[in-house]
Amino acid sequence: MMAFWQIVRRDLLLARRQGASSLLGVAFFVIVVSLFPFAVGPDAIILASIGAGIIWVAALLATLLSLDRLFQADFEDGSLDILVLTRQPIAMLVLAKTLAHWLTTALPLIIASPLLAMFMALPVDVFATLVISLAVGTPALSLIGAVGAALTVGMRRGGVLMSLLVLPLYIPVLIFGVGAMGAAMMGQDASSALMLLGAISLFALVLAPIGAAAALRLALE
Amino acid sequence: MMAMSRLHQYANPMRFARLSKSLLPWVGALTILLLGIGLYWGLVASPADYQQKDSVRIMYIHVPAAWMTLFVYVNMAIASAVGLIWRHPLADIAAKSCAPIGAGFTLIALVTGALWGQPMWGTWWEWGDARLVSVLVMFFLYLGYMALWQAYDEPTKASRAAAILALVGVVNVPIIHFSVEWWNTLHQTASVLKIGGPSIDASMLWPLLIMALGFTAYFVVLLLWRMRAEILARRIHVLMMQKASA
Amino acid sequence: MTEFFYMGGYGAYIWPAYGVAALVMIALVVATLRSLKLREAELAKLEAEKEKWGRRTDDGPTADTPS
Amino acid sequence: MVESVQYIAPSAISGATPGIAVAALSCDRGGRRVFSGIEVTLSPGDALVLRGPNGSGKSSLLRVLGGYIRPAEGVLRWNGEDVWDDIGQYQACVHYVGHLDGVKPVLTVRENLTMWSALMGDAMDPDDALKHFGLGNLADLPAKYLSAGQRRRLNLARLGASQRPLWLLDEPSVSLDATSVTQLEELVASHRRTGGIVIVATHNDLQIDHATEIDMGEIDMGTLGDAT
Repeated sequence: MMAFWQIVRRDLLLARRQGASSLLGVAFFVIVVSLFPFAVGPDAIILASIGAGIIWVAALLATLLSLDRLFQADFEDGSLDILVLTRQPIAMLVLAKTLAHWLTTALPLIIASPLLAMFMALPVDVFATLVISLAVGTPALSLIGAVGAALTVGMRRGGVLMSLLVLPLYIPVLIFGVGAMGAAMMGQDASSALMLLGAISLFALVLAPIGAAAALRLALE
Repeated sequence: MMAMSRLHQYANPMRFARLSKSLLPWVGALTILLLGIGLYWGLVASPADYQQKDSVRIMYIHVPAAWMTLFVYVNMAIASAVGLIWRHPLADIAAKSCAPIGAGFTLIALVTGALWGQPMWGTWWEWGDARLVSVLVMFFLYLGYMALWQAYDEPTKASRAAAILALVGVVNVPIIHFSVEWWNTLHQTASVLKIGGPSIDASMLWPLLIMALGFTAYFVVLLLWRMRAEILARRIHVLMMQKASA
Repeated sequence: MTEFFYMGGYGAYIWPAYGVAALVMIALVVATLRSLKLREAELAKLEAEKEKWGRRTDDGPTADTPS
Repeated sequence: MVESVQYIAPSAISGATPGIAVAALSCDRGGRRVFSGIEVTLSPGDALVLRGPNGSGKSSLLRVLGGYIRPAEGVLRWNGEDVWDDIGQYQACVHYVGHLDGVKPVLTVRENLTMWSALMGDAMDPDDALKHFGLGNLADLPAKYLSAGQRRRLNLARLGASQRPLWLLDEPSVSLDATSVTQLEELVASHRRTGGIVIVATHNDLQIDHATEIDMGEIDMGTLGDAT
């Protein structure tokens, strides 16, 4: 368990030293969402009706974009070879790195999401549901993405392949995330969709590290 | 021999350091004076607008901040051009130092715009206001510029890449503004009250101008500080390289 | 005085607007001055050390090629 | 194979003999058999030197020995146990130095070292290890300023702080100057004195006393093509 937190601390320190580069994901998230009003027009009613879906799709893409580097940097400089030797199952290594990654990339997305809800003219009373749905759903995005990142680590153009592998797996998260928002917009109870979203995240928490660990072993051969 | 050329390179920045040191107290005092007068005039002495009532007081920071967004960007682009053409290290340093200040003013313009928009339009954000939307685009340009600087390790290479981006940006800014306005007329929503308003009374113009001057003086102070910090960073960079190979 | 802070009902918008502006501007000043101080200290340390490494050459292996 | 290879009958490897034992080991990469029939036993204090030209399978053998690659045939035993029964436990005994140094440019030299020793469970003073490789005065410098040789020395300082019994070194002397090579040799010797095992691949003259040697260039490739 010690080694687990040491890896989390290491990755957080590296992210902090790299400075703005870990905030590129959230900048991407904001820009992509703000492109939509230019495309569909500034009509608040139209924006509000598509807003939740667009914010969720943008969150999916932003997560995917940043996950590309999850194992790649450590693979390229040889750190991954040694990380494998650090007295803990590789699945725990994956979990630690994914946690650090979630903290540095998904958390900023969640924090920025009310701003985007404002851009998309969503009613203020659904902001809380948006934040909660992202908080419950993004762990699943990071964990599933970690499997994709582990499968494509060390490949040239791995990022494009990774999106092909991972985006279909993101569909359930998208459905329940937007579902929760839809319920909230209609003034209904969003908790059943949020519960299902949480179930997906828990499921991914159990299975994804094992899958990613197997994929990493393969990549290091 | 290497040290000689380095010395030569830093002769200029050293003169700059002396100049900035003697300049700073004056500009600093001017900043405090102007912002003090501007705040008093804007918040207390100026009348409330007959239409917007007291909410018009947000204008005294929103509008100067929006001006500064453009002004700082133009400065950054000029410095970039000088750095690119004459390979002047101080110009590169100035361009780099502009970006966070400009981004700060942009952030102020955006947030105050939202806080002004809520009582005026009943919404925090209104895509119908072309100027506000353009400021948002400027914010993205600043972020991209700063991210590009971060992405390079070597300052000389970073400065050239960033300068190219700044110049491409400055050519694009009018086009962006024009296209946003055109897009707006396409989707003309019912009577959007434009922030600022077309004509302005002298009792409001004066505090506005004084605040704008205060912001400019603040910009100069910060620019001088940031440039000095950047010069130090480059000396540290050189010394660390020497230390590693000593 | 309360009248002044009330701002004809717009105080809830005006004060946050001025507050955010002050916050951003002060934060920029603080961040800038802090990095200036940190770098001055760092530079002073390096300059002081430079005296040493100029003279000292027998401190372990150093003759490899820079990358 | 060269004379110096210790031949051990497979029956003799069973039992809880301390050390590493390899029997009839072969490895396939990209559908091609890289080597086969490697037999070697090393007890605490022993060293094995792998020689041979590039592409002769030195690195592949080291990665098989490190538990990164599952051997196509044969058994790899550590203290008598087949390592693939619990690969994690085995890898916790290994320190591996590959071609890449695993140095993070944004961390300082000391941070790089302490971070790894914490992760690897080493309890050594990082500054001692840095001083041993002449990096003592660079400890506070960000690692991005290091030359290739200095980065390699940082990597080896990590080795110096390591308390793991089995060291696998893949061309450790690349881009090192003569002084550092001597220091590396001293490090290897002292590790062996305290009961460690060192396996090193090298194609230049790293001086390792009383070492078993395998010349990978001369390994019989009779089974070539079997894998495809």
